[in-house]
Amino acid sequence: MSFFESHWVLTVLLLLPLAGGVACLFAGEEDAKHVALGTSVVAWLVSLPLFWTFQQGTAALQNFVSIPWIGQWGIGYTVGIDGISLLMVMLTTFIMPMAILGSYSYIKRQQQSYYGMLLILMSAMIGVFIALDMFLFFLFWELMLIPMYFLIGVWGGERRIYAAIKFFLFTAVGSLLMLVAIVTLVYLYFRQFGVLTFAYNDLVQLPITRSLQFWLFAAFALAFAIKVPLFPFHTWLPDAHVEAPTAGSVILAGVLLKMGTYGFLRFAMPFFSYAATSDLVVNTIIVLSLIGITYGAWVAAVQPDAKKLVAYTSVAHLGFVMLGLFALTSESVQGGILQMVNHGISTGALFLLIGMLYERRHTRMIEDFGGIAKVMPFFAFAFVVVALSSIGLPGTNGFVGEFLILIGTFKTHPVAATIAATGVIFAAAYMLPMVQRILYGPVDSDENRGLKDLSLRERIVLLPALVMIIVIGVYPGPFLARTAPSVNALLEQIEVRAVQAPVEPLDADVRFDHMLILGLHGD
Amino acid sequence: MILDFSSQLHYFWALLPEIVVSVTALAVLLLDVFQRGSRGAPSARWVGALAVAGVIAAAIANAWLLTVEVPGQNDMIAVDGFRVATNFIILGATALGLLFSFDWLDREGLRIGEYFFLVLMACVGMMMLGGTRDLIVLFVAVELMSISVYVLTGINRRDRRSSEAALKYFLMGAFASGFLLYGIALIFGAVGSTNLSLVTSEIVRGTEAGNPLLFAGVALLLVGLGFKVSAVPFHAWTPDTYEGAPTPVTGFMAAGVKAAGFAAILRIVTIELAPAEPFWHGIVWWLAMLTMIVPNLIALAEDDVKRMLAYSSIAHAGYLLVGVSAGSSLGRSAALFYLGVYAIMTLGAFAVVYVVAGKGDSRSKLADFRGLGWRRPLLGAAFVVFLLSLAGFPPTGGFIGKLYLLSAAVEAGEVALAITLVLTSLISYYYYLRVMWKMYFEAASDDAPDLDRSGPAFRFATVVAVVALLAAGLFPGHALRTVSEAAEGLTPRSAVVAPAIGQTNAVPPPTAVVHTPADRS
Amino acid sequence: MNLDIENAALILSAFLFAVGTAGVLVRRNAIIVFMCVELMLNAVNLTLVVFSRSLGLEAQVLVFFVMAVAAAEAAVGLAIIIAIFRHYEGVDVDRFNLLRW
Amino acid sequence: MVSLPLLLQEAHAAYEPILPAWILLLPLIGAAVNGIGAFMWRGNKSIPSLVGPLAVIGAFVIVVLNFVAMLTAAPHDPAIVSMWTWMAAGSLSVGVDLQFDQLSILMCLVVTGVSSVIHVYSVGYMGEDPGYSRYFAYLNLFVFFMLVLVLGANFPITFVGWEGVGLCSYLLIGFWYENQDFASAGKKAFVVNRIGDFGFLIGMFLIFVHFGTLSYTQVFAAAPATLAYGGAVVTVITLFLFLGCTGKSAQIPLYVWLPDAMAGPTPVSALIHAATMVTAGVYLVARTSVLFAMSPVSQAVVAAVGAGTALFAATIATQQYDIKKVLAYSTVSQLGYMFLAVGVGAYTAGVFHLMTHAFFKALLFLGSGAVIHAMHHAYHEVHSHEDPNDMRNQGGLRRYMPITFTTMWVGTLAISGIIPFAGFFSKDEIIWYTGAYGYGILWGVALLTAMLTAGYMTRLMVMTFYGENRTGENAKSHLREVPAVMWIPLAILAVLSVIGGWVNIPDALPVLPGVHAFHDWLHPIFAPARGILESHGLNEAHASPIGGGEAMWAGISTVAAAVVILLTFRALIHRTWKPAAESVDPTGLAGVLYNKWYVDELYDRMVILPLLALWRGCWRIVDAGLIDGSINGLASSTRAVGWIGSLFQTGRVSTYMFYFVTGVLVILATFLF
Repeated sequence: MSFFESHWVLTVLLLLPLAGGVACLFAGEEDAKHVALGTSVVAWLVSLPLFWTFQQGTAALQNFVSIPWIGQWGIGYTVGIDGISLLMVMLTTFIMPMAILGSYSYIKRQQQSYYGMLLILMSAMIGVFIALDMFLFFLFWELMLIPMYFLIGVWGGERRIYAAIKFFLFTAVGSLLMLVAIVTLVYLYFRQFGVLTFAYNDLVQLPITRSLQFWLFAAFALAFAIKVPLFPFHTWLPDAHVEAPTAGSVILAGVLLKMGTYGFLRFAMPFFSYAATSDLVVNTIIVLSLIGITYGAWVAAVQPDAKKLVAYTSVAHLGFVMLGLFALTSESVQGGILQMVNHGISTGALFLLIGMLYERRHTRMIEDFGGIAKVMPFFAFAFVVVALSSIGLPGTNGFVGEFLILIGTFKTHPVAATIAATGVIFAAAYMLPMVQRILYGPVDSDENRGLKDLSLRERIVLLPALVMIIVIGVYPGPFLARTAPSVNALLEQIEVRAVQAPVEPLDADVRFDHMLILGLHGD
Repeated sequence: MILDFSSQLHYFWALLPEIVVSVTALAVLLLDVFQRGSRGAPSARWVGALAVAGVIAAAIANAWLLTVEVPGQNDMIAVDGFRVATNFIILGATALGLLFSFDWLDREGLRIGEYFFLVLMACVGMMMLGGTRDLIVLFVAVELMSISVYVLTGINRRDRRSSEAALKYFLMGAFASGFLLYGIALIFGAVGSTNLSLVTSEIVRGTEAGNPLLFAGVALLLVGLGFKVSAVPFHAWTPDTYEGAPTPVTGFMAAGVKAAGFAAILRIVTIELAPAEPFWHGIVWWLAMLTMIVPNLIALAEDDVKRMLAYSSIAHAGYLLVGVSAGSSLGRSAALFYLGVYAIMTLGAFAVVYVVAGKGDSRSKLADFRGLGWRRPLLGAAFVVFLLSLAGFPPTGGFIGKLYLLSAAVEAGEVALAITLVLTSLISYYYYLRVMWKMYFEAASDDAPDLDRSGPAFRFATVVAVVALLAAGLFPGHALRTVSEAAEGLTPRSAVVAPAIGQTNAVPPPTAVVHTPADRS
Repeated sequence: MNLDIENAALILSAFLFAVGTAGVLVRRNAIIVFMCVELMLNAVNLTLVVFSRSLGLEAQVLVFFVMAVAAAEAAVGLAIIIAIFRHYEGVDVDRFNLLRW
Repeated sequence: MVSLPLLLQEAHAAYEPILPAWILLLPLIGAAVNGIGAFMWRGNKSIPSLVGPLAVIGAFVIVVLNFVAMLTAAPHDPAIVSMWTWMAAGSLSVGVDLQFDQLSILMCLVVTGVSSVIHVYSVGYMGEDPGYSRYFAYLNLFVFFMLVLVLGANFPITFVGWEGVGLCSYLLIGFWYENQDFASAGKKAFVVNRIGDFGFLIGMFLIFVHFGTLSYTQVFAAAPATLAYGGAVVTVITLFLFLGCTGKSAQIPLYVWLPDAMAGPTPVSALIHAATMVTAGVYLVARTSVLFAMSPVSQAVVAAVGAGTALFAATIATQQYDIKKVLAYSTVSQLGYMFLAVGVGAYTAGVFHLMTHAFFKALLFLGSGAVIHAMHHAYHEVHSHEDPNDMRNQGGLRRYMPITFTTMWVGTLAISGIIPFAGFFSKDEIIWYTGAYGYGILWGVALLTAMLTAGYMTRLMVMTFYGENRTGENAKSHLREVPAVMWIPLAILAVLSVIGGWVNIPDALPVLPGVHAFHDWLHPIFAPARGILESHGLNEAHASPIGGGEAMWAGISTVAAAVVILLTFRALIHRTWKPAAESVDPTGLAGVLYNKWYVDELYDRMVILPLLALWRGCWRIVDAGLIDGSINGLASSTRAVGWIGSLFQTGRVSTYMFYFVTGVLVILATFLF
């Protein structure tokens, strides 16, 4: 087993999809998808042993590799995983084969580029989750925009260009300001310790003046909040989801959104513990999460477009995750992480299902369907299971996540948790009508009457998601056990560092951060 | 070799790269005349090759400069890492510009020796501009460069737009030269010397503090140089000229002239005039702000890619001015790095534009780029790399460059500039992305003419440019070390590998000359 | 500051420079605009000559360079103006606005 | 398998649950097999017919074994079977634990017993349905979740069953999903239940925050010491839990889904919406009796809501024509009784009524199912699309369906509380304790409701079985008694409806022997709660609010019911109804009752429509208008600024030089100022 504990695994996970992506670009039009599927499955197989070889009971970073890269700036190729990133990486490698196999018949033109982009995107996503160097992280963070931009723009729907640009610019707003904050962090560190470094493990030790923490936190938080997306930064999401090709939506919902929450947990909160645990920030984010939960559900409930409906449910679900993270209890944070995985699986599967309908009928409007259960029983079965998971029925994965989030949040913010719990009502109120209007009722149009039930390939695509929905719902122990030490260590660290955060700059001679704040107000 | 300028010959060695280029230029002109005779036929292909060879030879000479040792510097031309670095950038830009232009010259029937000659002469001017330590040399270099470029702009006499662009550029350029010259005169009047080292020591002595002559001189000098790098509000000529000029010339102008102009600004303002910082900092700060904001906004409204790239090039001047405004050696090295990257990406971008624009340079509207990515996948991919780099997106050199500039701004406490830099970059994303969406998301119109196949020189240059940009984005270590050493103003031999950027404020540069680093703290 | 001969000459040259600038701004004929630029250059020359009285001969060296450069500029400039005259049948700078926006 | 004697030889030793996992696994396996069958062998009816009922009967057998084992074992604490850790994070640790005690085993008996009967019945009832296998999959799954509900040893596990049965209810109500109304009814049930579940969740969270655990035994043991009697905390906890109960057990204000739930197949109505699932709320209150006992306010609320619902639903039931609707409102009403019982502190009485109600209401529903089956068959033969459920289309059926008719009378008498049928004992106990514990008004309500119950049930019997047949001339000839597979279950339930009450006979009644088996059995469960209540002044008055002892009032109520039955019978027996197609809807008070007090319409207007408007507003105004509008506005205004800026690029050199000079002058001016 030590074979898989070795250091090469993460690097292989990073490079393999990249190589596969390049291979796709040069493969034949019809071969590209097989190359892509093969690559993603191999990547998944490579990642799979990580789950078992992962050392439980320790918060230490594992499979850690650090190689100097741009020495002058203290930038290194530093990667490693803890329990949190482990799940995220697993999620990515799990989702990708589904997304690729799900595209087999959906994508009919420029296949090489399509699958190439998907794999490059995969590489970037894995990179985001394993990077432990701020430069490397930012590199992947930005890199992932480009393939997604093309995926939406080239293979998307009617308003794909608007959606692609909107997606790109929204995300870029935040990330550019985050870049400024990263650079500032690096120089703050340099001023205090005389060393230039972008390494996460170094920067996370940096004491930052309380007042400055808020500015820097805001810059990080904006980037992540847009990605999450937190209300009111969410409007890119419905557009991007609706216009993206199925695989794009699956990846957007399944993995990309998690980068925001992951970013909060991994970077924004430990870096700026004082700000992140201050009443101002916690209350603001909790209120925004609550709005996301309720408002997202409300808006979802009145959508005529199935894909858009699901997109809005993401706003609600990610609201739960954010609530969990900022409730700052072990239960809620772990629930939040688990919910990130759950949402990836459930919503990814929902998008796949809607994509399968779209392939058959070329419409996503709910009213165009009806009685599908009669003609597509397996589809109906899968759809109902996934929908139930999405509304958090006990026994499915969605419940475990939401329950932990809510119960943890209730410990620190009972009112917020109570409001959030109304989300369980709204979830039923948006999901079941859609289920009813698509699946139930008489089959009243000829197009629907002739629909074929899911093919073997489509069943294979969905099967892993269905299995995981139940497995996590019934036996989430292995997942929680892996995140627990990391989460507890993280929370402890945040707590300790929040108290230690200096009120004034440590070194009286260095007024650097004062200068920075002054610099914000012009010259 | 030790250059102490005890003998006149030392000046020859010190100017070796410039001399190599000049000689090549003359040789190109003469040989071309002889080879063509009186017929109006195009030049033989080897003429162009000779020009490139001359540039390469100059680059070798330039590399040799790294080995010389200069004990003291009190001369008109600098022999230091900074000059070597800028020379490399300018020579690289010239070589790429030449390689990119071969196809175009053939297409437009303009393969004539004068073209190569003018490019090379402009190159000489640029190189001198990067190495000048004397205001007289500065003036002469600026004019040598400018006059050559005026002619290059109008070289396609049959094209009305080319002529108009040349006239506008010429009139404005001459006008700006007047201000530059007046600034030189006023500085001379204030400190009594045109030698920048002496100017510096005068200022350091403090006698000239608050002197209105000096302030006006520095201001007008900045205006003159600001014109060359098209800083807002002295930029207005740029879009028109860039649009009207033959596209490869535009690329060369955008890359070379700007690089040379910034080389001069960086050397004169942030090194030689560092003690006069209170005089110029405010000006540069505002120039940087305006130059970032204005062109980025206007570019949003452009539907001509060439003109849009012109605005983009103005915007990049703004980013570079952030490095200047930081006034530190970090800012200097950042700007230097960015200049190198900028030269490559902007040349590449304009080169793609002329391929698409077709004969007569007429089809450079956004709509003409529709479907390019699928019609010419490799060209399209190269263009994407150039555009992403211009936008400052990883993993390209443009990203590292912007990060570097950001670092400089943050280190200097210029957070407002840093934030403006990123926000204006954000705006710029839109128009760069728009080109990409035309290229990939929309189908070519049915009447779109076939694009010319690119020649080997063009392909080679494209590959070099793309590889260079990606290398600068992924493995910038070596380049970063080079520019940070260069920005220290170190003489090549005594160069010590700086442990890290940013520490320079603590470590005084080990040169004999007074190079007070612009430490703002 | 006493109004000695140096200052008077400096003020005169500044005035000339301003006149040249104004000429550039208000005139429309390309050749006259260019002549105004020449006037500006010569105003600077005058400045330099004045400074050279007290500050050294470098300035006069510069004057010669300026004259040489101005000559070169004139040559190139007139050629460009001729070229554009062929296209537009005129030299009114405001008519040359094919390139705008 | 372990043989029975072997199991019983350890009598009076500590009780060990026997094959606990199999109780759950058998129905689950059944559900899985039938579920796969729904896809793989759709036409095959024999496998579901075998697997479906056998899975449940098997579970029933194991439950019986356990019951016997428990019966013979020494007194003991609840036996907890831990299977695996479900959720563990921070201080929270929830195990998949099953609790075997007197209450849960009793519930298991009722659930698996009634389920077994109904599964068998379903083989006949659903025999013609194309979704046969799917039906049994759902039904088995329901049994599984119901068992999880009652066996859960902590709140979250109970909640799993709680929502799981809701899911099955949703699936089964919408079983004939091609009918939009049926599908909507399922959705309504789910959503309304979710409102209740919200309360359950919050209650759980509060418990966790105050107790640090969610395990029943730990919470109940710690409750008296942890929470103050009558304090706000325990009141809030119990009220939230009760909100969950009102959803699941269809009490005011969340009862509205249950009548609509009759859209499902009738055996489903019998099993889920009468006998088992809807009593989960009562079970939960009984299970958490310790907490409820600590909050007088909550107790009162439970009792009041129960009594109110009982009366309210009974009034509606008097004017319904759909045979299942009558029974549905009757169920709501009877559930109200149960809440009244647990609300006043008569927990055992509540559970007792839960059990007897399961028998007779399942019987009534299955009987109505038999009627509908016959009617449907008849209409089907003549290709008529009349409503087989409408009692106005029935009448005189006793001639065609004697067994059904007889058993239905048993059920009617049982529900009306006629001695010696099961309902008499349980209902009498509730009414008596309500009065005896001092809830005077509620006592009156309960009595009144009892009489209404007798009335509408008699009306049902008369309209269905007496008088002239109104089915139609052609269809009439196709009416016939249901097959044995359906009437045997009726018979079994009829027997239970008679003798089911005999496990608990009050001492006070003359003639009859006092039997306390039921009370004694549940005593360990409710002793703590009773202890709390009694230590805070709850005392049996041994007399009603207006005098008279238990025997007297039991007599009065049974006589009153009998009188009502007789009077109603007399009044209606000669009345004639027109078939549904020809009749007009009632008006006046009858109309209000017929239209269920217009509560659905009220909810529509006051809640659903405003909410939808709000949601649309959020989408159109806030999302598309405010947020996207301002972002797109920002984008387009940026572009507009760019466009305006581009206008300064006039193409004229003189303009450019003007900018240039302006720039120079501004720079020079900065030095001056």
